[in-house]
Amino acid sequence: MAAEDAALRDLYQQVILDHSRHPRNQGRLDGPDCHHARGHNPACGDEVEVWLKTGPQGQIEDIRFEGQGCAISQASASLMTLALKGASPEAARRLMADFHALVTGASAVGDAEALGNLLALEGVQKFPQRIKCATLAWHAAEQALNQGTQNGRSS
Amino acid sequence: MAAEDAALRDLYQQVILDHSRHPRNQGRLDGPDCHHARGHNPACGDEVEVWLKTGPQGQIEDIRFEGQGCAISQASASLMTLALKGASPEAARRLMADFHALVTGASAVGDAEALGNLLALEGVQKFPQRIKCATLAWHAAEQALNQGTQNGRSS
Amino acid sequence: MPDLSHRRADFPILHQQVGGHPLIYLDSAASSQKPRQVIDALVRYYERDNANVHRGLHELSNRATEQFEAVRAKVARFIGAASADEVIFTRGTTEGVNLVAQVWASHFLRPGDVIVSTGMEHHSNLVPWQLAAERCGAVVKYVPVLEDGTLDLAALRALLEEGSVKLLTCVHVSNSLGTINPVAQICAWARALGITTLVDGAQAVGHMPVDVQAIGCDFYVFSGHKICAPTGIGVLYGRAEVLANMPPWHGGGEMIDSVTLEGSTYKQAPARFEAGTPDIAGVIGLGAAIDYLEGIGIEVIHAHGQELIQATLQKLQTVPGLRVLGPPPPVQRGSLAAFSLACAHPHDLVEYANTKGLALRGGHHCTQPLMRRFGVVGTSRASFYLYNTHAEADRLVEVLHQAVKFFS
Amino acid sequence: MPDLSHRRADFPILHQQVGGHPLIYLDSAASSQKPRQVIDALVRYYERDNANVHRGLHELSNRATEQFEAVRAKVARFIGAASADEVIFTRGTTEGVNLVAQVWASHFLRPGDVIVSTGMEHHSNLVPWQLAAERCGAVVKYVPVLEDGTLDLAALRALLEEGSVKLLTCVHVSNSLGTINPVAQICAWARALGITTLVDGAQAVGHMPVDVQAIGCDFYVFSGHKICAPTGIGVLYGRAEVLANMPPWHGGGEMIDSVTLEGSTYKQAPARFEAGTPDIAGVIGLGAAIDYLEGIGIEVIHAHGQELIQATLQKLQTVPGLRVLGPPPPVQRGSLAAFSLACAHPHDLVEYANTKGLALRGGHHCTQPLMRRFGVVGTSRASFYLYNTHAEADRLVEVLHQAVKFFS
Ligand SMILES: Cc1ncc(COP(=O)(O)O)c(C=O)c1O
Ligand SMILES: Cc1ncc(COP(=O)(O)O)c(C=O)c1O
Repeated sequence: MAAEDAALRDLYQQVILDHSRHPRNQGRLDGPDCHHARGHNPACGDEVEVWLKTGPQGQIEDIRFEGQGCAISQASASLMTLALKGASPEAARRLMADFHALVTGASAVGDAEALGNLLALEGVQKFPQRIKCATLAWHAAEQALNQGTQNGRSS
Repeated sequence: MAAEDAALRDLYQQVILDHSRHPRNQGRLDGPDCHHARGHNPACGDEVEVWLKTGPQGQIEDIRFEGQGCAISQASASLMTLALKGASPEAARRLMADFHALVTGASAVGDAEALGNLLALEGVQKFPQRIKCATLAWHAAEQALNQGTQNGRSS
Repeated sequence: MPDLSHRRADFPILHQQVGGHPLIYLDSAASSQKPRQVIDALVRYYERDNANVHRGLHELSNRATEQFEAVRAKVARFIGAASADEVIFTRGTTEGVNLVAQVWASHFLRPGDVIVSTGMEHHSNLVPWQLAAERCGAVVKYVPVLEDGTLDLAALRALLEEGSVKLLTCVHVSNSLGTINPVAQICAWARALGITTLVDGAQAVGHMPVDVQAIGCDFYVFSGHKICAPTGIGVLYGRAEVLANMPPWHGGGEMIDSVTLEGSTYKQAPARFEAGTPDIAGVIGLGAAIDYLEGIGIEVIHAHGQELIQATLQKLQTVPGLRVLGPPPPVQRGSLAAFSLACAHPHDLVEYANTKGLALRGGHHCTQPLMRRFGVVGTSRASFYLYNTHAEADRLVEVLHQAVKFFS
Repeated sequence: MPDLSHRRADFPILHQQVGGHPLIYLDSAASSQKPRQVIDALVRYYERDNANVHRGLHELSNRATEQFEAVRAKVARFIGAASADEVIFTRGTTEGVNLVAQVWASHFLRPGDVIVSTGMEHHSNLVPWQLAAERCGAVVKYVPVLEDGTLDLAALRALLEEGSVKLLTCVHVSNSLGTINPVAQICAWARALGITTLVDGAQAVGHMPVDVQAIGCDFYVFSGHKICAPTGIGVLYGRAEVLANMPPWHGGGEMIDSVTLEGSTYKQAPARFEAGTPDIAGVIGLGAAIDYLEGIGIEVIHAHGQELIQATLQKLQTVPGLRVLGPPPPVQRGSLAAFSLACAHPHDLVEYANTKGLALRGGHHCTQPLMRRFGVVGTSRASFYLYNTHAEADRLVEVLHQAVKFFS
């Protein structure tokens, strides 16, 4: 395998191609305690919408997404829904911060284990232009969560 | 004398320095058959105004100018008044065309003798940026003459 | 077909490796590469002649001014303008459109007036008119794009004849479809109805012969950076009669006649619309670029581009799940093709191609409404210029086949 | 005094003869010369990295974008901005002023509002406000210039306190007088009254340390071509809070968030104000110029300019009939001197000097009202930069003596 294929395989790991082809938790949520936000990347026009239902303690009871985008953004959204489902607001915010650290390489990941399959997105670090793709759904989820817990932006 | 001084002496011949220091026919004209126009060089802000009194056959009975400017524009205006005084409209227009030919070098001068002392301004040819200075008063005179003879622009 | 492959030696940037492969630059519609001759002209200017223009009397300033104004005359000749005074230097197409959309529109548009535009405009020839319409209370109406990527000319005529239309704006060659619009015909219709016209020539100039008088438009805009010239320089052509009735745009040095604290008077075009120190070196570079292109011959460049794109369109048909936007072969089109691939998003495809040394562009190409019209979020685009070869086109098709395998 | 003479080797253009004499370039206030390092940066960019920015995913586009945005951060640091998002790239000072005079003024000025300007502004910071005032029904009032070339600060305060003042605009260093205005003090007065401020730093940046936060202005503008950078590039600094409330300017690529035929939404600053392909190479060159200047040290350049101009002012006193405008020595001033000579009009003097190899500028220097204030049609101006020497200043004085003989 040529060197560039190795780099490509790093970016497009099998789990990513799988999730981009068969995204999990697509769709919308409706009803009380359902929160919704939209992520938009003006550079390419891609859009992801996230719906999120919070429980009495603010935990994420259900989460869905819709939208179009590249393999990275679709896989990231799909894997995100799996990782966030059931998480408490605190755990969700920790995961969001860790995911950001993972794809930007800007800081150390706190709890790599919690990221699980999301670790497959580490390859994005070597493709800085793609960080926006990987984080598109996450920004929407964060906004929706903030609406759900009504405590402003987590950082 | 160094080469650049020769070029300078070509541009600033004694007659030019003389007329720039002591311009002839400065002042204004007033009354019927008096026509007035203004020349302006936006690059340097210099301005020359020309007054011209025409006789029954349209001949230039008197001509005066006012304004500020460089040695070239002042001398040119002063020498112009001397050359144009008494000229018929046709002779005046021929002189204007010849003067233009002289300083631009764009075409041949028809009647060099008629230009007389104005020939001292031939050096301007080698300083294209100064053509506007040399012709400033002439454009005003042409306009004023056109008003006097009311036959539009001569070319 | 004209063989221009020896010209590749003029472009230093092409001779490099990207990701271990020879660079294949297929993004000239976004910005072209620069030949040695243009780079040298910039260096020569800065090393020998650099000074501010118009305001000086010293040697360097005279030299700079002379070269600067000579390019204005050269541009006029290059695009068939009647006079150098009809050539206004801008930063590029976008600035040219905005100048007209601000100055002309503010002066001539009244509430209820109509601007006719098309569904295939670049954002740079779309958003300025939306902003102008908002300011003036005018309305923008759009000519639909047909399935084959051409304009609905019957609808265009009907729109023009509805009345109240003051301006028609239209792209000459679409940067997403490749469509070459019949701008001379369109401008003739508009002219007969007294409608002012602007043509966006960003993808036409330097690729095919352009004659603004033959087109019969009032305004024509293009960018230098797309035709081998430096970044930061472009041209707005304006017909003399139209420019003569336009108030000034920016205030500042160069454009004034006389200034007092109480008020000021202004020069005529082109100076009137060129306030401040211009991009002098950019203008010099534009002149060198025009010399370079004319040295090859615009007709030759055009023929080369036609051959290359038509051959490429044929080959692209072999790629499974690939759909090309725009007129089907053998209709003449700009030397570019935007396409979507069933199995891969443009971002992924461009990323993939990049690891093979290919520079493609992916996204909406600043034509979001057009993408929506064709039901895609974006496309990948390959665009050619004089330095591209058939071998490069073949390699593109090969890499697309590989990508299909990778992503399916 | 810092000896910078070894830096002359960096400027290829300086090593030539004009009219049989070594060129002495004394026109840097109009446009500076470019060091090898800046020219090389341009060549390197075009030979290795050239591509359109922001819209690409391929290697060249990524490189170009990265370098382009790195310069934005560099400029922010260079002028003490709080964030790179406060740096908007323009063609130059003139475009920066016009952007504010169009966008900010159209949005915030109401009939009867007052703009306070001064009697020593460059046309580029004067005419745009006259045009804006005309459009908005506002009034421009001018702070008088005192006989010593300084602003009448008492009159300025009084004007500010008259009420209805919405904007104050003021040059940092006058290009005709050399006067260094106390802009931090002036902006503090304005800020206390809720008045928005713009400072024209065309003659300040690159000559002396500039810190926009220390000055406390809302807008600050300058041109790259005056500080060793290429032509065609400049900067508008805008304080984040002020930019956040401004509507867009030009429409087009890069500045949009999303576009539909019905209407569009826009990005935040700086992208919001940078429609279309920017002068990418110009930005790269600006970055190289800042590196070059900081490599020497702005403090060092400032000290060198001060020494040179003060020494020159002393020597100019020996020339019969010569009158220098602006603050008398030893008051600090920009490293330039505009003067009139009783026996020779500026045109004649500049022409004369040119035959001796000296590049001076003659005329109104785009400050016609100021010329009128001092009762002159124009002046001749010598302006220095880091590459000028005491020997050159001496030669200037010598040539002036000769000119007096020639023209008297
Ligand atoms: C058709 C068309 N119009 C306008 C533009 C805008 O040109 P620029 O970004 O050089 O201003 C482009 C290129 O991006 C284009 O292809
Ligand atoms: C004080 C001042 N302001 C504005 C300008 C205009 O700058 P530019 O022509 O680069 O836009 C200049 C220089 O000409 C200047 O000296």
